[in-house]
Amino acid sequence: MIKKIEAIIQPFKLDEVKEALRAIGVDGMTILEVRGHGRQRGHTEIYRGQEYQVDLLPKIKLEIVAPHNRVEQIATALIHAARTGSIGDGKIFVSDIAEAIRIRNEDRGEDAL
Amino acid sequence: MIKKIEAIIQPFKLDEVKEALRAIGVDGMTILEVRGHGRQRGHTEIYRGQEYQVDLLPKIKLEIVAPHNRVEQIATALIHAARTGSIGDGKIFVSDIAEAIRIRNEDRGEDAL
Amino acid sequence: MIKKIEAIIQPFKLDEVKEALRAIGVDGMTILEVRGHGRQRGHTEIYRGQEYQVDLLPKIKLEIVAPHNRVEQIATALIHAARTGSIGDGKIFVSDIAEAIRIRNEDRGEDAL
Amino acid sequence: MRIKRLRLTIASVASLLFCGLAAAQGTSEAAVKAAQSAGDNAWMLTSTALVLLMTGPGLALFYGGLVRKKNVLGTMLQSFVLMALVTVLWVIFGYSLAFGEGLPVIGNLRYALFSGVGGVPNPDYAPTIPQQTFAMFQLMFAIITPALISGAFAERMKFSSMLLFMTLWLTIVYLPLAHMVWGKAGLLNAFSGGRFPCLDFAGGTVVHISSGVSALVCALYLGKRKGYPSELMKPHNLVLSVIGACLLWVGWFGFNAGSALAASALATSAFVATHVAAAAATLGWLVAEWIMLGKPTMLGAISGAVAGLVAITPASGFVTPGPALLIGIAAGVVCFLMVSKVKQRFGYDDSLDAFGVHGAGGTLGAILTGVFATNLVNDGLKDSAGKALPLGLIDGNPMQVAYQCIGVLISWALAAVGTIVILKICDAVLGVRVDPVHEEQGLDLALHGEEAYAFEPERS
Amino acid sequence: MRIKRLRLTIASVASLLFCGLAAAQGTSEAAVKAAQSAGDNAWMLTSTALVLLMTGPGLALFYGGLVRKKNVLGTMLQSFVLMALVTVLWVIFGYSLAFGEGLPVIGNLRYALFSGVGGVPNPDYAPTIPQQTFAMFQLMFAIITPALISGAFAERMKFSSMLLFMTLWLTIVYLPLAHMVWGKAGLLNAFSGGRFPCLDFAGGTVVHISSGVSALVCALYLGKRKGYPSELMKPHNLVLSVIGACLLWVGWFGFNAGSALAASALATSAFVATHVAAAAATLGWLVAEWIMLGKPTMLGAISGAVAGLVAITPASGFVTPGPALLIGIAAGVVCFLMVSKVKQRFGYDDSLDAFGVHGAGGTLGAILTGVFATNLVNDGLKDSAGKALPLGLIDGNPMQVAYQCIGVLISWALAAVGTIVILKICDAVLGVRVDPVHEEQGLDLALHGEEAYAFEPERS
Amino acid sequence: MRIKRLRLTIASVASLLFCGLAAAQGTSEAAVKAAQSAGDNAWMLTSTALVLLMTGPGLALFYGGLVRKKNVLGTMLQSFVLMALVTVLWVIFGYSLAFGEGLPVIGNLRYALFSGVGGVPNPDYAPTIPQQTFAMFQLMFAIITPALISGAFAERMKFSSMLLFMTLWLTIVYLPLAHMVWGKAGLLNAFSGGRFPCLDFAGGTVVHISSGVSALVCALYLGKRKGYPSELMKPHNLVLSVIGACLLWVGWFGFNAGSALAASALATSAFVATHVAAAAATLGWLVAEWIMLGKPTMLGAISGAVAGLVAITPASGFVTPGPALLIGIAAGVVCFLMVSKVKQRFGYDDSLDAFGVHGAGGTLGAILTGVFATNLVNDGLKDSAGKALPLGLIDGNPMQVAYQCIGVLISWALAAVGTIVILKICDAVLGVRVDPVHEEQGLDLALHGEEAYAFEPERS
Ligand SMILES: Nc1ncnc2c1ncn2[C@@H]1O[C@H](COP(=O)(O)OP(=O)(O)O)[C@@H](O)[C@H]1O
Ligand SMILES: Nc1ncnc2c1ncn2[C@@H]1O[C@H](COP(=O)(O)OP(=O)(O)O)[C@@H](O)[C@H]1O
Ligand SMILES: Nc1ncnc2c1ncn2[C@@H]1O[C@H](COP(=O)(O)OP(=O)(O)O)[C@@H](O)[C@H]1O
Repeated sequence: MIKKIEAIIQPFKLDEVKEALRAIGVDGMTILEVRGHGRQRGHTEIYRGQEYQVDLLPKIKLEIVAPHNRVEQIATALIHAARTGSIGDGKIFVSDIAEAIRIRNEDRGEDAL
Repeated sequence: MIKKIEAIIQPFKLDEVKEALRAIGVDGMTILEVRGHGRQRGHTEIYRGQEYQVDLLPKIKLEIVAPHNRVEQIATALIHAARTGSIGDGKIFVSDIAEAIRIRNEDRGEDAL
Repeated sequence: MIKKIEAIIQPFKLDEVKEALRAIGVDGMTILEVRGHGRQRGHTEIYRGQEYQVDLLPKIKLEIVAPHNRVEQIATALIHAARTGSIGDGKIFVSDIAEAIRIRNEDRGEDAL
Repeated sequence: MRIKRLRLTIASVASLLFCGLAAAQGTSEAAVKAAQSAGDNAWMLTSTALVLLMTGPGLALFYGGLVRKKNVLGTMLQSFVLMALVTVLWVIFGYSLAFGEGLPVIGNLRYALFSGVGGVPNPDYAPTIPQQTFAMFQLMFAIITPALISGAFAERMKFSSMLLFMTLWLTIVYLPLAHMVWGKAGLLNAFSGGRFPCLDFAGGTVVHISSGVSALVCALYLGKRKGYPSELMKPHNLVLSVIGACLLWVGWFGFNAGSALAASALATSAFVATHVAAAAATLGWLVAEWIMLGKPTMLGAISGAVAGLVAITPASGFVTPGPALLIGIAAGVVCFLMVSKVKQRFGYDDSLDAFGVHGAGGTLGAILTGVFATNLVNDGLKDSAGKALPLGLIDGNPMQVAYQCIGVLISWALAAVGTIVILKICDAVLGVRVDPVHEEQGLDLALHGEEAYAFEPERS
Repeated sequence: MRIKRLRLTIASVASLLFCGLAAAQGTSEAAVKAAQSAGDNAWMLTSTALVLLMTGPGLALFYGGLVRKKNVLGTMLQSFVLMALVTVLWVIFGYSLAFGEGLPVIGNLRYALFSGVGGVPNPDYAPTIPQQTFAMFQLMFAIITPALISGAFAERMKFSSMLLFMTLWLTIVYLPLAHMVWGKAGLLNAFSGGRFPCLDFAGGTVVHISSGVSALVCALYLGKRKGYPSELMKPHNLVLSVIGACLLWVGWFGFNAGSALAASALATSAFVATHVAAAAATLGWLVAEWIMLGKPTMLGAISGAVAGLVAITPASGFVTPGPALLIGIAAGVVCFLMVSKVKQRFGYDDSLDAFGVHGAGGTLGAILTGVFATNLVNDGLKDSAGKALPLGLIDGNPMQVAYQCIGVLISWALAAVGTIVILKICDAVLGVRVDPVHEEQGLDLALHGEEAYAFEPERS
Repeated sequence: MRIKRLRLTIASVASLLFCGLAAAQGTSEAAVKAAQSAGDNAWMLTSTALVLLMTGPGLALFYGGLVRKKNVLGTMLQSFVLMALVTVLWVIFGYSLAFGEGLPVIGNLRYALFSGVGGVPNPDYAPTIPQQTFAMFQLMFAIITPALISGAFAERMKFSSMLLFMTLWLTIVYLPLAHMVWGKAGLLNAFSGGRFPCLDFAGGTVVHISSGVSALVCALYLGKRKGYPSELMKPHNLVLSVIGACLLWVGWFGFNAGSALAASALATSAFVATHVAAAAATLGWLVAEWIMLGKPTMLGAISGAVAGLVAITPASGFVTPGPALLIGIAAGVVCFLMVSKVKQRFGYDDSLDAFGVHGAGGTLGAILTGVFATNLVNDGLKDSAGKALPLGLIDGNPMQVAYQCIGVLISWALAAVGTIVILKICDAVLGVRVDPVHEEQGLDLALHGEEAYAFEPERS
């Protein structure tokens, strides 16, 4: 069975996370720039003498599709690399993938990853 | 059981939708800038005396992971806040999440949301 | 049953892919600009006399929600339009959608697509 | 007999010498005039180019960076199209109504279509440069002034209506005011026997009060932008605004020092005052921010610079560096309070702070000019004995402050009344405000069918 | 005896006075010359700087904003590198071949390596300024002209090949044409006894027709960009193009008014014509668009301004404001039709409309110069009696239109033939078109290993 | 008796003529002086504006484009605020300490608060223009020099600390050096009997070595940016840097040609040398890159141009075009090696290469000035008999190279020692480096509460 791991992390943790994943042999991933909204208070900006609270914070979303038996290992690596311990570190969501295909050669299933 | 709600909405509805969700106590969400293609005719642009139909329209995609028992409530709130009644209002897609983890403290499941 | 097809493709293939999908009557889709990391070696950039390997490559991600009976057809169309035969062509991931709603009129299920 | 011949000899020699002398003088005097004209014309052509640079790209960038992404082209086009529209109006009748002799409040049409405006200097205004140079220099002022107003109704005014508004505003507000303050025998022209002798070297009243006050009226008449103030509408690209501000600063040397209409020591003096005031105002605004908000901002720095440049404009040709410094600091602090406190307090949507900076700064500067103007810098006003008259309060001429206030009041009144009338006309004819759907979509797409920044998936 | 002494006295006094007078005249004349030179040199150095500003950043931004994101650096570098390349070629042989006396069609090498080009004026061209000033001013023309061509082959030409192309083009097309039109005893030089006396004040033929026609040839020879016209290739950042257009407008004052080679009334007159034509053309293009498409665009406004500036270039030193207005309007409308209708009709990929604007506008302006030129503005051509000769049709000299057409034809022919030959050479030696993969990837990464805008995940 | 009357007649006629002559001469001489002043002042005011343009927006853009997105405003503000801060310091005491007579190493306070600095020329420096013009022109140099340093500590220095640093640096490093090299009776002033007669026309030592060397010290003292060099920190927007480089190039005409302090043939000569060197250096850097990396880059082209402009600065008023070309090529290649090899080798984080370009280029130029300076270009140094003295090695004055080296050493020493002392003070008082969290977050948000580019979901 194949799983999709979606991780929302702090942007400045991207390099460390990539490192950690490479370390455990995970190379394939897709990265998205997103905006997050949650417990974390945004920073304040100043405009024309007023202070504003920004409630959409830049985050990075990683999508990694992997065999289910690797999920825990990947999650652990992600958590350790991405954690600062303070609010806003982000989340990991795991879901099922019914099918995976490599466009180049139509490999399917785990071979496609 | 945990669900993921993906909603594609009109960009200018973002603030209203955020409000509506906050109103029902939904705070955590991830926001993406996307381009949509569908029934809605794009606007026309002019370049060098020619008119062009733009077929990729800016949209906002919201991802909200929530307990399944809140999904209907969230969907309803979304629909009411995001609707203008005209083509292009967008869609809501619901899918299953197998696991959720909070990076900061490794809370799992619904606690992680 | 409804499925979600996520396809990561080369950006310059976007137009061809859109064409191919329109050809088989698939109009609704959502497009994201993403960065990909995988087997494909990135291009090299020069800065201050040094060469750097870029390991995050621009990619386009397509999300198409469709009835399961159309998935194979869509995947095939995608593959043929997106393939160049060289590393980096991308992947297709298929997953289940539990519910789909059209915001405009609250159509549900396949009617919403 | 011999003696006679002798006398003749002497006479002839003498006359001969006189002729030679006279001739020589003749030629050299013409040549000297030409050389003087070359030097002054060189500076004035440069100044004219610098003042155009203030509008395009200067102001277009300053304003363009402050609006939201969806309105940047519509905003820049407002400045750009005025470079075209005002030029044509100026040649046809504008210059003449402003600078043709006529009534104290408006000029006549003797220069319509630039007839009689050629290479020969007009001694009433600039005796050493071609009148055409003077006319072009003044044109650039007539371009930027209405463009400044556009900051107040940014992101929500119809383009067509804007064109009509500006045409009427130039005719009804700008030209009369320019004539009163700078025109021959103008009502407020201190140097041409005006009834109320005001000092306005480079346009505190004509340019900044007129545009700033009209801006406020526009902001009030058009109403707030959809979502203001609940939604934060912050600058989409401050880098553009910084470029714009820098070009405004540099261009302002042409604006103020060019107003000496010659490459003279007075031009240099105005240059110094301008630069010093801009610098002081920048620091003034930054410090005020730093104290009140804990952080100095880039937007504050550039806004401060502009505020200082605005305030020194009427004074630039009359004050020494010290007072220029004071005027600058005052402008920086006052304008900061205007845009950060007063605007919030009254809640009008002066979107890009055209009133807060130009209206307030211009008024402040006009009055302080009456305080600090001195004939040590500018001895243009002489008594019958040719002695330079005292100018401002510190020169021992307290009345000047009163005259300055009169000038300010007349400018405020003309701008306010004129603008409200014009807005009502435009509203009746074309409607002034874009339809809400268009406002939502953005002016660029809705009115011009364009996007400033193309969506183009990146590729490697 | 006494009388003798008396005579002596008279004589001595007289001579004494003569000397004094002479001496005095001597000094003062030299001093006046120096003063005249200072004024003119001040303006010409400023103009030279302004014309360089037109290429960098002006044209680089105008073109850079119009291309797709992946090609912006490659496009800007084409303009920038020409600032370097042409300068070196100009010093070595360019200036000499253009302005050294020689044959009617090409100069000689007397000024090679700037030998004999120093602080002393060259009376054949500019009697009041250092010849080096003249040589630098002309250099800036030689820089922007080839840079204009690059708009036609944007996004698809090899950088190496571009360098070779430009080196040859400067030598084979630009220098001969510049010599014919402006060089001493040039074939088309109306002011130096040319066989076909053409009027081209600032480069309608030399700069705009030559670059515009060569641009068309390049567009045809290189072929369309991959995906053109099916794919919409719209400007990736119009704000950059607006900045560029404004700097072109401002810089053009140096280009046209500077072509008076002195800070004279003629310079002012050219300044006026230039500005008025730019304004009129902006309105002309906008109105045409508005009527035909229902919307006025920002790209239309800036394109119109450039079209007007192009068309007035040859006429700027010969026409009064009225005709300048007409030329501007005509240019705005004609060039709009060229880029929106004619180009589509024939389907060539003149990517940034170098031909549509410079080729068409330059030709239009060159011919209209023959119609509207008048000795009221420019009395440079005199008959034996020193009376100013009629210039254009409206002066009662219909022949001039014919001469203008001859000049246009020669320019078109030289540009077309020269360019095709050069392209064949470049193609044979280096190949002119980038490999399709590189075109897909974009010139920035493929040829220069750079991206204009870094991907950098935002962080808070 | 009659004879007597005759004598009288003669006398009277004579005297009469003398008076006439004298008077005439009198007036015309004053008029000629005025005309000369107009021409020179026109150029110097323009040059002053051009040099300000170099800092804002020139340098602000050049540096702003090279940093990461999160630091662009903080970086631009450093340049912008110096336009304000230095101006105020300059008026209060800066100009006086630099140009007031005094000791060989520092000026006195006679001109403090600009007292005695007015419209009258200061014959010690610029006999034909108002002293205020000279003071403003020099001010613009005092603004850009510290601004150049900021390239070395970009993205990591506290704003408050930067202000203190710059205030002290101007006082302790810049003013003494400027006085030594350009001040009356300065230690290194070749034209005013300096102990070590150095040639520095426009600031190779005063501006570029001082800023470049101080930059290196800052880079070493502050240490590397978090993540350097492992993380690639590439320019976030090279288009901005290209605009900046072009404006630097154009502004440099004011910088170098303006240093002739008149619109003279010398100004033109400096203009030529400046432009030629910039062009040659651009090609030099591009070719070096092309050979060593296989690709010419946009960043390389603009860096090369700046390197050439830096290196020619001290030589610009002393060399002919040929040597200017050589200096340019040398600068392009040397600076390329500095930033691509030397920096990597030693691993210091001179973030925007202020040392690699200004320190290295300035030193190279200062020494080569001693080689190529010639009295054919500049005859300012005369012997008792009024014969122009030989200047550089090629003039047969080998000693000059030695003097240049002395000047270079003194500049290096003063800059290095002064900067280290100042840094220690700033560190003790305020701390120089931002807290790591702020560095991570970016200066724009952390120090100024702003983002350059707003996040704004696009809408259609
Ligand atoms: N329920 C949710 N659904 C989707 N994304 C979420 C949800 N909750 C949080 N996120 C994402 O995770 C990021 C971090 O969450 P936040 O509550 O701020 O801190 P923490 O992860 O420490 O609880 C948010 O910015 C948002 O992008
Ligand atoms: N089948 C689909 N799969 C994924 N996204 C879709 C699909 N259909 C529509 N969308 C998204 O929803 C947006 C709105 O859909 P559209 O058909 O234009 O209007 P409506 O939602 O009113 O039917 C589209 O722009 C696209 O982003
Ligand atoms: N395991 C994965 N999970 C998510 N995305 C992936 C994964 N592997 C590859 N991708 C995406 O697919 C793109 C292409 O993959 P790559 O390995 O480079 O070539 P190929 O698809 O030919 O194997 C990557 O750039 C990345 O965006």
